[in-house]
Amino acid sequence: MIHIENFTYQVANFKLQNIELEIKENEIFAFLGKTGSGKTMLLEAIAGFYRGNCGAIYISGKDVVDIVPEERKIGFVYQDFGLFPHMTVYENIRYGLKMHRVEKSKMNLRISDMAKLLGIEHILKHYPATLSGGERQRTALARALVLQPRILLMDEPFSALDPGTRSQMYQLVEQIHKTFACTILFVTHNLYEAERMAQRIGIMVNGKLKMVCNTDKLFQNYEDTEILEFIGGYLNDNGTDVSKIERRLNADCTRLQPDK
Amino acid sequence: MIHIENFTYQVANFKLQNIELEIKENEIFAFLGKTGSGKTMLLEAIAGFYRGNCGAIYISGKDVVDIVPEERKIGFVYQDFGLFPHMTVYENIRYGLKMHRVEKSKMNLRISDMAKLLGIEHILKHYPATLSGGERQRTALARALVLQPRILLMDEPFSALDPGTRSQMYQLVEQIHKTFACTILFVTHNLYEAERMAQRIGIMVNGKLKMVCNTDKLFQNYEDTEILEFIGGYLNDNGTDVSKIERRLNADCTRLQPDK
Amino acid sequence: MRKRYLPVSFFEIITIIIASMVILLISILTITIFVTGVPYLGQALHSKEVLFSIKLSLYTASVSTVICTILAVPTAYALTKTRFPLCKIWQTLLELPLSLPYLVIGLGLLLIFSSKLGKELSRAGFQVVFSTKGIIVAHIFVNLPFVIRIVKMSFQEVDMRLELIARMLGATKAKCFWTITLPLAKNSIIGAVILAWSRALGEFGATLMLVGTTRMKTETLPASIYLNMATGDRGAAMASAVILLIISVAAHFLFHFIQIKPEKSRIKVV
Amino acid sequence: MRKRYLPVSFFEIITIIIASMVILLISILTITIFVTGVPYLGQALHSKEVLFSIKLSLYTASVSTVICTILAVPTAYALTKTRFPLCKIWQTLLELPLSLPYLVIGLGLLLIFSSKLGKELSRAGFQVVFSTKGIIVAHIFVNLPFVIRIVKMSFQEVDMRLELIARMLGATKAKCFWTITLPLAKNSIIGAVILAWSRALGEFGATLMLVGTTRMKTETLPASIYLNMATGDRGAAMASAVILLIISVAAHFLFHFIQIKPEKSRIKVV
Amino acid sequence: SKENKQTGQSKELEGKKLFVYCGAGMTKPFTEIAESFQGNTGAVVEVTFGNAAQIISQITASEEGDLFIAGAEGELDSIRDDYIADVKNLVKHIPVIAVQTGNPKNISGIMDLGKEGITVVLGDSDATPIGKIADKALTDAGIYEQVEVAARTATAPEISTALSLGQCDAAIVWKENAGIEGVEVVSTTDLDKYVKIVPAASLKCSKNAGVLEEFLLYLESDEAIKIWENYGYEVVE
Ligand SMILES: Nc1ncnc2c1ncn2[C@@H]1O[C@H](COP(=O)(O)OP(=O)(O)OP(=O)(O)O)[C@@H](O)[C@H]1O
Ligand SMILES: Nc1ncnc2c1ncn2[C@@H]1O[C@H](COP(=O)(O)OP(=O)(O)OP(=O)(O)O)[C@@H](O)[C@H]1O
Ligand code: MOO
Ligand SMILES: [Mg+2]
Ligand SMILES: [Mg+2]
Repeated sequence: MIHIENFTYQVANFKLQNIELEIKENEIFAFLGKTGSGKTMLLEAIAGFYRGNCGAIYISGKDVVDIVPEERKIGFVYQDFGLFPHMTVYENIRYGLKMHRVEKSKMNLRISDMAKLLGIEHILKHYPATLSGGERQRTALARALVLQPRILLMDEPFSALDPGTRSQMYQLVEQIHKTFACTILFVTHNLYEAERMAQRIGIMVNGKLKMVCNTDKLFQNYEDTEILEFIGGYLNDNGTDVSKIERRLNADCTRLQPDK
Repeated sequence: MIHIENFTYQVANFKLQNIELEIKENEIFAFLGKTGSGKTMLLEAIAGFYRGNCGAIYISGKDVVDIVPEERKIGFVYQDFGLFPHMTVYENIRYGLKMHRVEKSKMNLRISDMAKLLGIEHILKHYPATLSGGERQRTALARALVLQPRILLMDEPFSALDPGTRSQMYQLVEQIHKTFACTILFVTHNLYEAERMAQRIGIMVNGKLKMVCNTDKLFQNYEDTEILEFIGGYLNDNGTDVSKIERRLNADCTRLQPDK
Repeated sequence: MRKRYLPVSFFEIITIIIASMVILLISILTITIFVTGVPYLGQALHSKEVLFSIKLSLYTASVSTVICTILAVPTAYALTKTRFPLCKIWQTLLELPLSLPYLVIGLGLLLIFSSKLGKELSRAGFQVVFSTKGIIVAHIFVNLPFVIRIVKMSFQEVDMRLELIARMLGATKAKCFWTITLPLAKNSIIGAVILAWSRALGEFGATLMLVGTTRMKTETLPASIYLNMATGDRGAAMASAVILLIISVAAHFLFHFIQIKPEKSRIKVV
Repeated sequence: MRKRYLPVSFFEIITIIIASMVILLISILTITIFVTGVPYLGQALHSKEVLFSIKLSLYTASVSTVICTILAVPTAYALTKTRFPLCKIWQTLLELPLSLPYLVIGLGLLLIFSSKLGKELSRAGFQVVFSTKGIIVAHIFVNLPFVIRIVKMSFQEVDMRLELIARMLGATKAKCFWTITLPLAKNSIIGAVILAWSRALGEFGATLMLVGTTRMKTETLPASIYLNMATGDRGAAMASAVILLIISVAAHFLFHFIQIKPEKSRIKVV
Repeated sequence: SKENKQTGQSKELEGKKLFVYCGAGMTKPFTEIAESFQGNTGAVVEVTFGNAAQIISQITASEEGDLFIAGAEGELDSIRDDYIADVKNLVKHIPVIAVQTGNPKNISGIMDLGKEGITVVLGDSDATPIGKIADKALTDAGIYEQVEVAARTATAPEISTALSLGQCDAAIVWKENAGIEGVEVVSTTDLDKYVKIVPAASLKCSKNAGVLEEFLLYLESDEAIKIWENYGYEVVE
């Protein structure tokens, strides 16, 4: 489906270096990596925003930069949302549907369904400038998901959400993945999120895709000191697991079950 | 230090309702709450951006909206960073120092120290538009921290960072808190973060400050169903602790210690 | 909400003083014109000639503004958003007429439309010299460089990323233009259009040269003012000027309703 | 980087065609003026009178543009960023002169400066009528409404939140203006200044009325053009017009260096 | 007899057109003349008014039009050879010394213009005939050097506007320009020898010879002369 072939792209001091990756149809793939390691840039490159200095990125065999943007059929959830400031939440979500000439009644149905699933029905008439961080993020998600794209690229798509809302989003994305059979690539800083959603994980270090492995094999290969250091970040500064509290929470209150 | 007295503020359909809170000098306080529950708005209100429909917010005994902004001496890390687009990272950080007429040599020292601590020395000359999400967030942090404000308000200040960088930030903020004795209020979706940093935690639900308690007493009081539901979000959808992986990680590789 | 009385800063006071001064200055000008013109207004409004020139002015200014906008917007788009070659040079070229006296623009147009080509055009039915069409042509040449510049600048300010995002959502370049670029540049464009229309209403030098001032045929309001002044009829001239001012006020209120306010930010600056 | 040849869309082609047409139209105008004027250029540049009027035009246009900017920026600030009362009404009032023929503005000014007050001013040494100062005054009144409008619009576009953030970081209103509002509105303001300067260079109607055209005293380039046209010396007139065009080109290149490009976005639109 | 002639030819001129340039100062009389000719004959007379600079440029650039009614013979100089077929004298164009109403500075003749403290406004000596006349008159009077010229203007009406607003003490203007509020004419014969003639110049580019001929005849008719006289012009003997 997506085939990245020795892709290199340099801008200023930063360089995406010799990226090689093969994403299968219908796969879910997570990128992890330190801040500034080039995750967003790689995702943008896959969306065809950059023409590499060498190498190329193929989608279904075609170099992505040679497809005009409107025909790439890639859904993109931007890290900073990229909402249209002059349109309401409703109009933002409707935008892609309108561009694809979806029939009006069908369109409204899909929008209201999506808004319900994402819990943003009450703000459909608001403008992006008045939204809270999490509301913006969900609007950006809705705008991408409502089109049911073949390929979905999501850049830290749940970072502004509380854990409760977040786990609803996991279910939603999984459901969409199952129903519409799309390929999903996403960036996250949350290991749980990566393991929960993805089949494979890639770790970016300094513009290089240092390691790609199946989610369940993530902790079996530690030769590389850079990866070691990165994974080490998931421990707290005493070297103990950051999730102390969550563990205790789980022990203290097993009676706490979410509503459904 | 900060005294919120029956503060109510309504905008469109949303209402911050009868907020009562007393923050002691030098305290660290964390706000938790579902997305859209009014955390950002409350923080903004404390910074004096809104005059309440009734009630008021006092800082050292003075109604905050009656102090001109430049004299509030509040550091604010905005959820969407609010960097000045026409200034480089360096100039963004320098801005507050310049406004406070800090001596030039001292200024440069403080900026370079801060940049080193936040790991953004290599991008000091870049403009915000070219930064990665985490770099933006750290620039926003640096801009607020470099002034050593009396009161520091931070809105999800570490959300775009990987856990490694994040725990460095914890140490940094703690160090600043210790050295310069400031009062810190911050919003987070991360329970570990809240417990690690804060002495007290407040939970926002639908514009109301539903519960305020000491961090260690967070799991002892569950009468309220709304709080119950919110805390429940920290479990995954099978009702088990979201931190499964982190725990395994800890078990699997105790040899993984961060460098220092 | 309660009113607040934060101290007004020294800086603000200075700007307010300067603003008041400027307002006073310009008020004096308009008031002078009003005072001189109003006594003759009734008489002017009963004159068939004045009524004709009001209609002609409104018609030509509106038509020329529409044409000007229709030409300027695509031109600005081509210069800012497509791979048009030699952009810089064309941009400079387009702005050159801005510094020409309108008289010279009028003379230039007169020369062009009196050339062989112009005479061919005239024979083909597109008569410009000494005809109503000429007024529109003159207005267009006077306003075009100016509208192109403002529209170009507003297009440059539109965030390219939003346009790319729209493209990724399935918008063709054309759709992207209509739904993203244009709406985001809208306020500036409306501003430019109002300015162009106002300028066209008061334009005089170029028109006079290209079409002359034939009564009841090519006599716009400014032309009528000119003739009245030439015959020493200052009152009547100023009455026509007052009519221009009244039209202007009316147009302002009209445009005020069209111009949708920019989306409010969450925060009201203190 | 390799060049790419993505298909150019139909929409783009249309805009490019219209742009080419507009460029052609305006080129014809400037070329006509060039062709008519260039043969007389050498002669013009040797004439003491022409050299005088070049100097006078450059001087008055520059001074008036500076004053205009100094007045317009604070006025626009007061109208958009302070709690100035009755804003809407003042804004309309300030824009009224836009639709007045320059001739009327000139006459209005002549009336004002011939009033008791004006004569007092004149006695106090501030002589406007028939003097070089009058040229500057005329330019200011012609350009002020127009510059205020553009600057006002650019201030309105500046994100209030950034201003508030600057205030929270310790900036007074004044500092905030200099470091945030002004730099962010800079490009529009520079644009307005260029336009005003160009307009001042070519302005004629108001000046004519207020200061006359006394040779070697109040003879600006446009006035010189007019006088030459009256004596049937079209060549000499057009030579002066060519000089205006050359000054304009030079100024464009100069401004081009001042105008710093907007910060690049990460993404280059495909 | 003339009337007969006109009614006789009215059918012939119906639908024919004449295009006339006329100095803006003569707008009122000439509009009336054109209208009455139109009423009499049915020919459409389009008159475009303007100042000298504009009209001369229009004639030379467009090479269109039939007739040019100029403020003075002098205005024809620059186009006489190339564009003018024939010139016919119409009425006198009378220069006068004008002062502020009430004549506060007691100016009684041209010699007073040279006095200390008297400021005058004149037309441009090249671009306007009235300016040329003023220069000549002042030179002839031997006071050209003494006269304090506050300003020169590019068009005739500007001069009397400046005078009426008290921006100078005296001016040399056309008589028809002096009829505005705040201005009065000094009764003196000093400028009599500078009286000019308003010429009607037929243009070589005219394509309406027939109508033009009729119109030139009409300009000499009693009816036309009456109109001129109503506006203060004097007929050439
Ligand atoms: N146009 C540019 N000019 C200069 N530097 C750039 C540009 N674009 C990207 N960079 C740099 O490239 C690096 C990688 O950026 P990228 O946004 O891909 O990081 P990231 O992995 O997404 O980080 P984060 O987790 O913080 O979002 C950053 O250091 C950024 O500053
Ligand atoms: N000006 C406004 N107009 C309309 N609604 C507003 C406005 N300002 C805030 N709101 C609404 O108020 C609610 C609270 O917003 P706030 O930003 O405080 O949420 P939050 O708790 O910070 O959420 P998040 O965690 O998503 O950032 C949101 O639903 C938002 O849409
Ligand atoms: O041609 Mo005139 O009569 O000097 O205005
Ligand atoms: Mg990123
Ligand atoms: Mg928030």
